[in-house]
Amino acid sequence: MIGSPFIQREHNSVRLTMAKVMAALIPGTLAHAWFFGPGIFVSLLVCFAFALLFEGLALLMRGCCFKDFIGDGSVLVTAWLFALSVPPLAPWWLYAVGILFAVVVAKHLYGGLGQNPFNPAMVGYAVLIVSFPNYMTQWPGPSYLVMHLPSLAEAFDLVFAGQGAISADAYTMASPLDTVKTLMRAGVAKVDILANPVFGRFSGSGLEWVAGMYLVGGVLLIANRVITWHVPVAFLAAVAASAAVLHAIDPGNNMGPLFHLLTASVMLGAFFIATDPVSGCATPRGKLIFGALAGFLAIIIRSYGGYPDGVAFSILLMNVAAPFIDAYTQPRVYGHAKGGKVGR
Amino acid sequence: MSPETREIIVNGLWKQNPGIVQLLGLCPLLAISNNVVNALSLGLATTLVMAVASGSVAVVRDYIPQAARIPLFVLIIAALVTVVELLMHAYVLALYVVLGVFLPLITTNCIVLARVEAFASKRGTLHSVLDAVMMGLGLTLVLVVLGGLREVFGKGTLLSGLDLVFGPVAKDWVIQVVPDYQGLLLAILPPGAFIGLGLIIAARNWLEGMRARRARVDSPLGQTA
Amino acid sequence: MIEFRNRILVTASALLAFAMFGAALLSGTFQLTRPAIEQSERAAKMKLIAQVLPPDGFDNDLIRAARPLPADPLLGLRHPGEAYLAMRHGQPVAVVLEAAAPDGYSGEIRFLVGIRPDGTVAGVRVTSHHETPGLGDYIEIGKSPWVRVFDGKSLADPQPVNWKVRKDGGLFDYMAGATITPRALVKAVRRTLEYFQAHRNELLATTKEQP
Amino acid sequence: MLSAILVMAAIGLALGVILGWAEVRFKVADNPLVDKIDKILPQTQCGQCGFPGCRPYAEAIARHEADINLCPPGGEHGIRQLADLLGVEFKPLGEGRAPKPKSVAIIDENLCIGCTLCIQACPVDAIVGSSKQMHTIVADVCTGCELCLAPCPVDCIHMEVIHENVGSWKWRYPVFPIHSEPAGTA
Amino acid sequence: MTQPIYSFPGGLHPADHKAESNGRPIAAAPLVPRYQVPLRQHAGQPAKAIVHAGDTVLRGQLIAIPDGRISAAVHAPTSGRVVAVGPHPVAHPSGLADLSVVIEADGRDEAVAMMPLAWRDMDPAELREHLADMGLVGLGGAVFPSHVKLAPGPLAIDTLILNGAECEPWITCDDRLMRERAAEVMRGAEIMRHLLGARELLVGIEDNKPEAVAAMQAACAGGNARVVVVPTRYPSGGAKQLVQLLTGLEVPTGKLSTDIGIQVFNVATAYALQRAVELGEPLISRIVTVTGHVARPGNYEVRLGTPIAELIALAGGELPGASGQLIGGPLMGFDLDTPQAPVTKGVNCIIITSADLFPPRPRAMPCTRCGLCAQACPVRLQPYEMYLYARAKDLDKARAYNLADCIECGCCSYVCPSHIPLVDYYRFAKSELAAREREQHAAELARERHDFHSERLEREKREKAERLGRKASERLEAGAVAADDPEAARKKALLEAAVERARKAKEAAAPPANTDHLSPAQQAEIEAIEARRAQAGLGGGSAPAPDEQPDTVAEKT
Repeated sequence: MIGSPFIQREHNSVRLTMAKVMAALIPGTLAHAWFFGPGIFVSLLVCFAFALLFEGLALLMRGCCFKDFIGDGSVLVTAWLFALSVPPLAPWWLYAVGILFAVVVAKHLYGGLGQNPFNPAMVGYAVLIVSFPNYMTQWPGPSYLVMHLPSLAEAFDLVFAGQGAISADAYTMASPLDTVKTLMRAGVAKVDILANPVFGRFSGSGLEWVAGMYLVGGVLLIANRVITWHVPVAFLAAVAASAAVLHAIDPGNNMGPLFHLLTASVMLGAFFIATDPVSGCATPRGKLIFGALAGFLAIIIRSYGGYPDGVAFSILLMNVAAPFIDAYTQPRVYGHAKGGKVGR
Repeated sequence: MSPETREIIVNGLWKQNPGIVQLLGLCPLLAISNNVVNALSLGLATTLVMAVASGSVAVVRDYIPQAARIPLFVLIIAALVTVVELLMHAYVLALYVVLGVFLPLITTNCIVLARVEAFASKRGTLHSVLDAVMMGLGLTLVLVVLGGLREVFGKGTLLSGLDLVFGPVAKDWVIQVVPDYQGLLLAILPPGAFIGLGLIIAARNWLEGMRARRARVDSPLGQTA
Repeated sequence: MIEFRNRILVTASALLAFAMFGAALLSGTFQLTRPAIEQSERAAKMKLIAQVLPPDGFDNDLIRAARPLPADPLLGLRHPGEAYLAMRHGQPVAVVLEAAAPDGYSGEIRFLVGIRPDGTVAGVRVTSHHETPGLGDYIEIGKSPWVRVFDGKSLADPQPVNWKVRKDGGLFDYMAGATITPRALVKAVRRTLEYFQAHRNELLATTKEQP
Repeated sequence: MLSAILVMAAIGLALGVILGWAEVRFKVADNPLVDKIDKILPQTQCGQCGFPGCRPYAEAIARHEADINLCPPGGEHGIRQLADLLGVEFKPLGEGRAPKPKSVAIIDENLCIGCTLCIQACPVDAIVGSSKQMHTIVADVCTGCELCLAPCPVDCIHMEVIHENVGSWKWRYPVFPIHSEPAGTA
Repeated sequence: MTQPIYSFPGGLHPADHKAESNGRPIAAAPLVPRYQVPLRQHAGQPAKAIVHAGDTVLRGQLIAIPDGRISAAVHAPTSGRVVAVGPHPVAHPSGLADLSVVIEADGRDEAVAMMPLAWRDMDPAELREHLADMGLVGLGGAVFPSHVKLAPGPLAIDTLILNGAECEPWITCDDRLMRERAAEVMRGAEIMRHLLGARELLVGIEDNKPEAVAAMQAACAGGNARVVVVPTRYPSGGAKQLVQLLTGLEVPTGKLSTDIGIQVFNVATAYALQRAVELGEPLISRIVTVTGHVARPGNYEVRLGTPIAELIALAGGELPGASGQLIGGPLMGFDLDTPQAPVTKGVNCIIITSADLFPPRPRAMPCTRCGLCAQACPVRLQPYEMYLYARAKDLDKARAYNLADCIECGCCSYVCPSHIPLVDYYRFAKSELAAREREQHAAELARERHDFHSERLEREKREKAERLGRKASERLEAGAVAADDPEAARKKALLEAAVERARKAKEAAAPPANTDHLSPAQQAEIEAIEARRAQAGLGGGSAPAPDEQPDTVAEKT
């Protein structure tokens, strides 16, 4: 028997929330396609297909509510975020391995929807960058900088038939973060590095627009009350502050805050990944701490770590700490003392 | 086989498996399981130390004063480990280099001390040796499975590095499981050890759970739970 | 009080006895295995050095022929290393130098270079590095044969301007991904050759071995 | 070689003296664990565990002589608490022990002959009455241990299960009504 | 009129559905032939019936007296004959029957003599004495006995708050009451102020009831009470939330509002108090909203004990497609098991449900910790954490997340996108914890009694031993003076006495049975009998079949 309340908020479901998140991802995805070619649609499609396949298989194996869960949309959000995090035009099996780890290992082995301690998309990304770093660093360059950006049909070929048809050199470029990391290690002066055409006005050429579109989508999410402002604001503020401090200490070897803020992964992380309620913090103060530490770690890993980007690792690291932070940031409950006004 | 003997064997290999049930000795388990050969070598070295340590403790157990129990056990184990280390250094140098610090670390492997303390110091010599060997083999089993998994997924081979034990002849014994394999590097790297061990533990729990469920359905009280 | 003293005595003597027995056991094993350990250590080192030597072989005791190598910046060494001179029929066939590339992606890459008297490389083997797995670790011979690109190269072939990775306009191939690692190694091998050129005579001097 | 043995011997001797002294000096005597265990037990004093009362059972558990799953009135929750306290694995109630519904003893007042045997048997003095007088059970204090049933010569005592009423009713663990799915997806 | 300057966190704005029932004036319900008056209509101990089947009663006659301090009297709703005192269906979430007095109305509706009180001239203590037997309880839903709340606590009451917020959707009984009988309500409130000695009197009303606000403001005009209009937001009508809204203060956890000098009463309680004091009429009726999927939704003044089915009929009956009834509002009420249950003091609203008005809750999905529940919680709890532990039956953990502070308002369940019935888990955990506490208490009691019992046995044994020992030594002193060593002799005597005692105890423990000390012949005969019995299928003699029981008993005695 189920008791009161006997009414529920209308138009309110997990599926709807997921749909809103996906809607907010559209601007960023379109911007990505505009600058880096339609390859992103192919990888997105491939990721969706594998995600639904693995989700379905996992649900069937677990023997629980296949019909209820297959349509909840959570796996599509995971697949979408994953597809935006990995280079498009990589071989299909790369996406399969990433999605396998994201959906089966990171999500269903821990109990499925709502039970995963780590953000599944980021687990998939981390597995790939650690296992196949060479594929994961081959990003297509902006259309106006590379020789030939594959069309939709060529993208299909690349993903499914391998790289025979068109040479990777024709469309790939070192990503801005990669360039920064490699050249700075090699001792090239910062001015010379920034002369590289992959840099735009503030950050990566083209990528700064994608980042901006993620920002637009994220603001829409906040306006729609799908997420609260705490995590993104804390995350971005911490990224800016940490980058500013490092830049102030050693301007020759560190990029400024604006460069870091306007990288696509920072914006995607701030609004779509660090805000994942399942694996993040839930108390208001906890969200602030979570976001701030994740942003700080992202910059630290970017600057001193072995891989060019650190957003995924920083968020995964903070995922581990989230329950702990939550436990220590419980809001003061009505009628409980401690700073609050209780009684006369 | 007496029921007691059988229980010791089952406990060591499955029920109380040190690697995936008691979760003891994880440090070498995780560090040295990146391929089958390393895993097997460390597992057997540990088993050897365990057998001799348990046996000798069981022999002298009546003469060990209560307060000096742990220091004495550690003394015996440390001495044995050092002997094994010296021997390996002398005769299988390549393996000795690969196993590195984890060889002397057998001394601090909890499972060795745990079996000495929990079993050998209270039971007869033969049973103690059997228990130690079974526990050691249980650990070796987990190590080999984990090493095999990591090697196959990480490199697509099995038994690579066999030449470290048997000399260059053994280079041809390496089994290429998947030809032209890309290599899931994660499996070879340290995180792969954790994920692999987790999966093995999960698999064991799943098996046990299935067995328990089947037992429950068979019992008259079935279906209620 | 008697009881008290007895307890202490029993504990202490048990520990004493076991400690003495253990120490004796270890000392004995140590004495027994020492020659075997020394021998296998030497064999292992020989095996590594032999990899960078010309295949036609040598007939002297390399380890005993080792001579100190200063921490020269050209070699990239932070501490003095060693050079091994291989000879056949009293003639030097190659010299093996320890060297390091200090500017790898994640720190120092140490390697051995075998150089023939004519200045060509007989072989390069990386002995230790910290490069990112999957990106920079193909310099290990166990992971990839890439490091063989140095075989037969010398300061004259290719020309010094071409002692670079392809990306920087040189002749050396590299594998997809980061270029820092091969770049560092190419540079370091070239410098080692320069060092050899500068110190050729002393390195190849077949001074009679000390009695 | 000799030096190695001597060094080890000296260390062994020194440590041995320290250990022996510490053993005598820091002996732990009392066992506060018994109280903690006793606090978890339901105090029905029914003896179903095979010990004459809750405290003796607690002492046996503390001495590792008795298992933690022998107390039916304590139920699963009790075993769980004991397992937590002692840091051991939870195990279901022992063989042949099943928790009974909570009940209270009732004396059939027409049959009672006033022999006082049940009064002596009751571990919590829940039965009032005196020789040759009819006895009554104070229901509020009765723990339902059934120890009074056996001694009664006329079998005038029976157990009555305490049923739930509006006052003692508990909200149930939520069970979802199945709207959409017919079967097979439980 | 100053606006409230305070607020509480969280809360909801559900569709209020007040218009359905607040358009019509309160209608008096006619008499029905049969009334069932439950003895438990209030918080605390049920009342004790003082009438029996066959008694005749008059309207307002006391039929059950309070049992203990936290309890309330029950009165006959009309004149008639008591036909039964026994379990009857009641409006309770459990659906269990409860002890009720069933009265068959005689239709004359004769009343007992009622005594109006000139309260302004009376001492509060004296007035309270009169009130104790009037059966007054809080009519907002908590049904806590009013005479307890009207007694002064350790702290002087500074502020008296009249709760007219009525924040739950659908319910309009307080709205109509304030519109139509504002003066009486305010007079009741004045009596309360008199009893409590409160300085300030505030009336909190939500701003979706402008007519009620106007009426109450008119009734307050000239007096020193103040109507405070609060924004419409559920659950502003929760006592603690209203206190927070009007004063900005929080009631400390585990304490009452009186601990901070504030007392809160529902407007309907004030009205009932006014009737009890100024008319001398005990609580025998109340205003009930009947609304939802029913022909004529509205408010009815109903005698307590009226079967709910009769009341629904009065409101024109259920419309086709009705699926059940809710008691109370949709957020905190409960599903009624049977409309045969009567209206009681706590029943403020009956909602006839239909699938359109109350669509079934969709299947629950797993919690995604989205945090909407925490944002909606008016007491700033973390509902998803409590749910997690309550669901896992880890009640101690759930308690550590302040489960006890949950007011079960239902906001979290309302907003949950996973449609998890969160409050059900809390209710389960809370009642389980309460039961556990009761058990713990019983165990403490049993331990004490057992310790005492053991000690008594010990003492008796010791005293007996001493007695025997004394006797032995007396004998010793009298008889064997010549013994060499009196100490040894005494010890020996004690020993003998102890052995004797043990022998006796053994005998006492194993009373001689008629099967002891038998001759071989007798033994053989018994065995033959046993064999015959076994053949007859009666089983071994040691386990007599039940029908043999009397025989065995006879043998023993």
